Amino acid sequence: MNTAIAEIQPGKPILAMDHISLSFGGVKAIRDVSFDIRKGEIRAIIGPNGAGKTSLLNVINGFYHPQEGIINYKGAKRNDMKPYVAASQGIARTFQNVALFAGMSTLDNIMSGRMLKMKVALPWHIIRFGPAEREEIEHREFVEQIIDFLEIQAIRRTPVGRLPYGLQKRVELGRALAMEPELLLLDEPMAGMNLEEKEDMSRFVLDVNDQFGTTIALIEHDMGVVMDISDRVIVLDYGQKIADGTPDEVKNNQNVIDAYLGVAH
Amino acid sequence: MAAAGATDKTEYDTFPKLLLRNADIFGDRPAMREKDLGIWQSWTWKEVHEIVKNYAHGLKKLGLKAGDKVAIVGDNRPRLYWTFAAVQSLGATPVPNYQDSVADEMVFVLKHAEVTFAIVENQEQVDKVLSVADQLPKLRKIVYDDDRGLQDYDPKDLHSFERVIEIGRKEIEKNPKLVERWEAGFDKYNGSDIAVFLYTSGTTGRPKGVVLSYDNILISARNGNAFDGLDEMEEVLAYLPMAWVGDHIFSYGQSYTAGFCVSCPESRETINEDRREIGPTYFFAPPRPFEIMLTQITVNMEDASTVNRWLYNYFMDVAKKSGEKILNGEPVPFMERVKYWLGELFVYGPLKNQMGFSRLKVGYTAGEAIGPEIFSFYRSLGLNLKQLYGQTEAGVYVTVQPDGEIRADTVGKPAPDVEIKIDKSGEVLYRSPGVFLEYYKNKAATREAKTKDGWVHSGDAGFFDDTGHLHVIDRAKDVGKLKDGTLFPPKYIENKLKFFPNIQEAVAFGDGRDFCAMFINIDLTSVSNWAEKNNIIYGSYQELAAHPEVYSMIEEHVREVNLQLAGEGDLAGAQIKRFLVLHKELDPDDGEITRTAKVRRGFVGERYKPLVDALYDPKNYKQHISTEVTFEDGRKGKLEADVEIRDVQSVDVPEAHMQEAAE
Amino acid sequence: MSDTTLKPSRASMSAGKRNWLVTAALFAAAVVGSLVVGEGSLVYEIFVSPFLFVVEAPDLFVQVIWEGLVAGTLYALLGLGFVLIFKASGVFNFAQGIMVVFGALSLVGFYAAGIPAILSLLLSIAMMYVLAWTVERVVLRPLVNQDPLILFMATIGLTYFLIGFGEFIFGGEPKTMITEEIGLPSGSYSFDFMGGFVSLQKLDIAAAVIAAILVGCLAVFFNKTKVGRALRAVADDHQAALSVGITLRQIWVIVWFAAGIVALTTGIMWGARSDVSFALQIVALKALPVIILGGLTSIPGAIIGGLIIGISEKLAEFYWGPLVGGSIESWVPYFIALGFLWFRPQGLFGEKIIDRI
Amino acid sequence: MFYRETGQFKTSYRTDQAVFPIKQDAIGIWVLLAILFIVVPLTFNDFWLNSIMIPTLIFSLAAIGLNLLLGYAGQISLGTGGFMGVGAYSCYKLTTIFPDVNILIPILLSGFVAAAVGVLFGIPSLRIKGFYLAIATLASQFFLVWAFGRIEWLYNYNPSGAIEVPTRRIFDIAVTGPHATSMTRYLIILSIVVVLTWVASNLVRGRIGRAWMAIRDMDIAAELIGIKLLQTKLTAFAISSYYAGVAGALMVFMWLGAAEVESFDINHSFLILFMVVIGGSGSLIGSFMGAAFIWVLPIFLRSAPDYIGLEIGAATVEHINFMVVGALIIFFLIVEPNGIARLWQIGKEKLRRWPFPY
Repeated sequence: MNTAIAEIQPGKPILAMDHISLSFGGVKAIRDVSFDIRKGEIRAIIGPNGAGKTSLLNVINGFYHPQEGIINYKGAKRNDMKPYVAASQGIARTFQNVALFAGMSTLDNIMSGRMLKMKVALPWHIIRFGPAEREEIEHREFVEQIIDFLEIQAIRRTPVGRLPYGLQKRVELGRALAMEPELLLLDEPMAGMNLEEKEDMSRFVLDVNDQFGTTIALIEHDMGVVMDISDRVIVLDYGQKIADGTPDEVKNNQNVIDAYLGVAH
Repeated sequence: MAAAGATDKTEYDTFPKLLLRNADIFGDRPAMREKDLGIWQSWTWKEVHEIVKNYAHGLKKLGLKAGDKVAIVGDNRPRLYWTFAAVQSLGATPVPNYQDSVADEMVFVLKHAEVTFAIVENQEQVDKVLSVADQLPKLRKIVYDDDRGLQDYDPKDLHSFERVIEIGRKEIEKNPKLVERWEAGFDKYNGSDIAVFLYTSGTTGRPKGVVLSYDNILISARNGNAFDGLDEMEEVLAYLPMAWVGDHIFSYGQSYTAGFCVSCPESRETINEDRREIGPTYFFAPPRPFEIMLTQITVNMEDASTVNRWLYNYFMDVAKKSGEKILNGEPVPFMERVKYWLGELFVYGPLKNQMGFSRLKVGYTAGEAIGPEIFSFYRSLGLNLKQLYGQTEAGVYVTVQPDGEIRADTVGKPAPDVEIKIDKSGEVLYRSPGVFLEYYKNKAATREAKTKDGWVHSGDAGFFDDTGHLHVIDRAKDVGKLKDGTLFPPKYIENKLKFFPNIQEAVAFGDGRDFCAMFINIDLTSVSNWAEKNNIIYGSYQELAAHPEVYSMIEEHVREVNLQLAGEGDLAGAQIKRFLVLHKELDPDDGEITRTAKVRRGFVGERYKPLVDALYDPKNYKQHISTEVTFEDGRKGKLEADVEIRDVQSVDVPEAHMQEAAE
Repeated sequence: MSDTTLKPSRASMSAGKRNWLVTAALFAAAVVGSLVVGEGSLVYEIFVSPFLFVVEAPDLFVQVIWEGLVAGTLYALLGLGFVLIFKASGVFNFAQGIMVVFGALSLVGFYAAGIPAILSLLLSIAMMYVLAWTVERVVLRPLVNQDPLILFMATIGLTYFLIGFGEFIFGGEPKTMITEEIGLPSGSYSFDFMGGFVSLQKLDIAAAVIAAILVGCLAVFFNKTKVGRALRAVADDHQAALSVGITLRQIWVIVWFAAGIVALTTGIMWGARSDVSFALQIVALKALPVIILGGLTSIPGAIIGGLIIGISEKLAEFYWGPLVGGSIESWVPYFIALGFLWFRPQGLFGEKIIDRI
Repeated sequence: MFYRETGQFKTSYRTDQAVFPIKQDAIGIWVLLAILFIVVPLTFNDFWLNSIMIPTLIFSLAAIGLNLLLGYAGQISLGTGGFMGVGAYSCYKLTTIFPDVNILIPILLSGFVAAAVGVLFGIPSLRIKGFYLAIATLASQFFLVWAFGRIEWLYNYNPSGAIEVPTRRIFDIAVTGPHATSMTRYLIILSIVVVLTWVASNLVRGRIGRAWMAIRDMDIAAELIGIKLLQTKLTAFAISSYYAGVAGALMVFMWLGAAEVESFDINHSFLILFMVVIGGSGSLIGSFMGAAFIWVLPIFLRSAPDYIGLEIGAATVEHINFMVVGALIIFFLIVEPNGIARLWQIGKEKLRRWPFPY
């Protein structure tokens, strides 16, 4: 189904949200939000708690379906895109509170990110030899590149359940990268990290962006980090967009300052 | 195959020639391995030859000419080892640098050696070199191994290894003749030509560029192979700094002469795991790693199950009793052998397995004196660990311990082809095929160190005992005298202290003073462990170091050393009267110790002058000190502390003798 | 809000609607079809004749409904036991069935040992308390915070143990419930009804009444008393429970005791209708479809579920069973439950299942 | 302690991903196979083969089946007994329809019928989770048992309502029915079990296994990395039921020789469930250990009184047996909720780290 979609040129919008509204029963989580994400940029989504940031990501990767508005992804209308489709269309995702497969090793977790790329059919897996094994190895090589990239060789075989939080976040990023996403959604990738870990993670995010040219949309609370690494920032408050622009523009925007008054960060 | 080393001396007298030979006779045997992407990527001699060929042509195309100097900076990576061969194949000279030296340390070497190319491991090193590029007018090109994070760099004079290889391949495709010409070029050089510059980290002053010829290295290497019967079947883990002569001989020289495979670890964190996987048959390390391993074993065994602890203690006693004897082939009662065999099954075998030494044929320790009990611990496990005494200027080997004549307190007998004499001042002089040509661009120093007839001043004081074994006491110039004229070998005394697991470093003062006094650095691992057991609470290294309990423990050690000294005739007068425990670890980043962990005594004395004075001020028992420290990320900061000073009453000689009698 | 997320109900509901339509359409089609196809055909047998039969013999229909109602009450009681425990301790108590048997057996046992009926009754209640206490001490406490599956397995283990234990003490052979002795009525009312007649066992009426009373008491207990509210609280928030000043352990003992009493009652009723044997323990599995139908955590759910299952299974058995050789009671309830679950995966009254990311 | 892993380094992913990457393990498994294939048949008597080895193997197979579903894909099922039944009955029908086909073929084919039924009853798993699903699977259990009893065609209208296994020969050696020696049957079962276990390990080590574990550990995340939930779950149900089916067929044809409805009732489902949980869910070795434990324990208990010369009535022994098994299960769940396999693994790690603590 990827074939149906036009290749987007860098700088052109890969995703456009047009007057999106989402509500659960009565609660309005997102109100008439419009913005776009350009191919190759790092786009930050910030805002006080409960501003609807996570809901927005959930809309983008098809976990929710907005009641109103149009989502245009890679030049096609994708309002009722199911998560599975979103994944196969190159949208990968990490989660605010890590959503790894606790029972599996670091290696297996990242391997599972290759799921969509693995095509060999069941019968071959029954007798592993041949295609199944070849495919396995081919993808193992790719995954090892990621492990190398994220510098987590030492924990390759460790069940992720036993890893400290910071490393789990890294593994989760690894799993997302394994999907070779065109659009990477990061939900508070640095939440609960110490300074050093944050620096590492920012480095990885930047490296991902300029080494693989991956488009990145991230939610982050640490303003310092956001201002440092993102190209454009959109600010949400109570489900509404109150500002959108370069870090500097946003920083000096009155609405933003008001919204953040009293919000501890 | 061990012969492969000795026989063809004349024929294959340079590395490029050896590479051809190996590709020919060991063609499909592994030459190099590296744990990368989760598995041990391997290259046969054929493949290495192929790569080096393209690599060399690539470098040539980029403008590398005979006589050029090429800096090599990075952890042990196959591609950096191949750089040696490639560079040498073009008649240029490789100049390896210590990978973790900071930019301004490095710049001296690069400038002094007038390097035109720098082949480095990764972004970190590239940045270092670029940061000082303006001081290096001759530097033309930088080649890097790992392209991580280097995409946005200006590519003009910056090339990835792959690209160089690619260029080389294209060149050869365009004109296959080049290869013949390249190989023909090898014959322009022979054993007497310059092979490499190795800069000595130098305990004092600026590093000196030791110029070694092919013969220096290859003959030493061959002698080494023959001496320990090494052949192409050996497994070796390359993890010591490439700039250090030891690694150059063991991982490069001996590998090329004997034809064995060298393996590079995946990362610094995984070295232990990697050593376990490879299971080296030939291993070399300064005492420190052995000390660390032993400490880890002790720590581990402390929280092991009662059964295992019992087994461990029981069988380690057995090993103490007969382990070394068995290894030295001395007669041992049958029952002892049985016990030892059981021990091998339950303890020694597993321990060796944990350390990755199950397959070890021979291991060496050098560079520093090793603690006797550490040394015999490994020996008693059945590991053929030996000491050797060597120097960069000697192409390593000066003395080695032959099998069956291993003792902790000597450095062994003169190595093959090495002559040794001791001059009246007690300094050790040697002469051998391994002896270096000169110090690069430093005639004066060369003249100082090397006599016209080829004898080299080792700068170490030592003596031969009646078994013909050499004892090295100390740096000759360091051996001083106390005011009252008693002989004062600081290093000798320091080492005696450092043999205690709780003491990491010790610095002795006393030359030209009334008595001997000590700075002491505690060993964090074992002391913190000791603290835990004696439930001593502490917040930081500084707190722990200053803790009275710790002081008392250290004082005990010092007293024991005094006891030993009292037993050693002249040295009895050099007993330690006062000591203090330093509030910070001596750190190469602060220039207090060298990269190879040798104390810069003079520098330390200067840096901590207030403390030294305090030591010799009998009324002073607490001295304030503030020192500037460099953090890992290069930032600087101040460290304040009040350091306690303690007296130790010395042992008078008769008592010592009684003690000995009692033992 | 930002970390817990409800799948937008819209999607599932619409799916639900669609399913309904399909079913309805099928049904209509079938009826039409049957009229076309006419007598004797399978379609006819399934979709027409049973309904005709209902019209022909309404009295039988009422009788069947009543039977279903009674069975339903017992199922409801069984279900109640499960729900009580699941709600308060998250344990899926497979042992509820054997507790029923155990209760009944001990009652009969005590009486057989020459203890007056009423005293025996009290003793058996005490017995249930001992059981509850022991279970908490020996099984639940060591397994606290374990995976639900583990706890479930533990209760199966408990079942095995109680079976062995019960047989060891009381012997394996069936016993008769001491119906009169504990003052349960016998005989039956029967009255004419639209040309036929319907007969209602007094015992069954009593059963229904007692069940009703029991449920009433529980309702009062849960809504009016402090402990009861704590029990309700503990289901969703342990802290809340503790704030009322009861420890989890006490709560567990209480719910298991309550479940024990329910089990005892069930045992008596059931024993009175057939007799007291370990076979009951298998019959008790019937409670499972009841509670998933009602929703594992809802008491009203258990009751209504019980009645639905009871009536529908009897109807199915009576009107459609013969078509396929009868005794379809054994599985029909599960399929009915499945049918409901398909549209409400959390059961009729269960709390909505929340997907967290 | 006897592990010497020094020098065992991997130069290819193939060797790195082997089932037994550690040399000692690989050797161990071959030794074990040698014992099972050679030593056991030569030394064990009929009682041991018939009442211990054969049933243990068969139940292990069923346990592996359930383990794939429960331990790997995280879908609870209480219907294993029923699926074993499907295997047995379909095998029975197949042999009646094709009397001359090599008996092994219908045995292996019957698994597919079970798989089909499994998929059918697996469909609810799309919408129903946890205990709700567990109970939903009971629907299959009860319906199937009912069907076995009511649909006479299934047991060839045999008045007794039971299915009896005809004698079938391979190369003139009786492999089923009264004339088949226990050794022949043991060897055949063992071979089948070994092969299917190998297959299972292949599955769980690859893409399929990871997909299963992904939905087990966190199904939403699984969906978001592009795993199709329904497809994956149904695959799990199908394969799991295949194993159960074959196990059922083997049980009737190679062990019991005849079977009635009761052989597949809910108690069997629970028995297998025990084997999985006690053995260790999510572990193939565990399935064997669990099966052995749950099956051998009662046998041991029954014979225990005689050993110590106690005179106890058969019935009483049975009751005590029940109590002990029940108690032991609880005890086990308390000491090691992750099952024997976990203990095994810990022990192994201890040996690897020896003499250091693990």
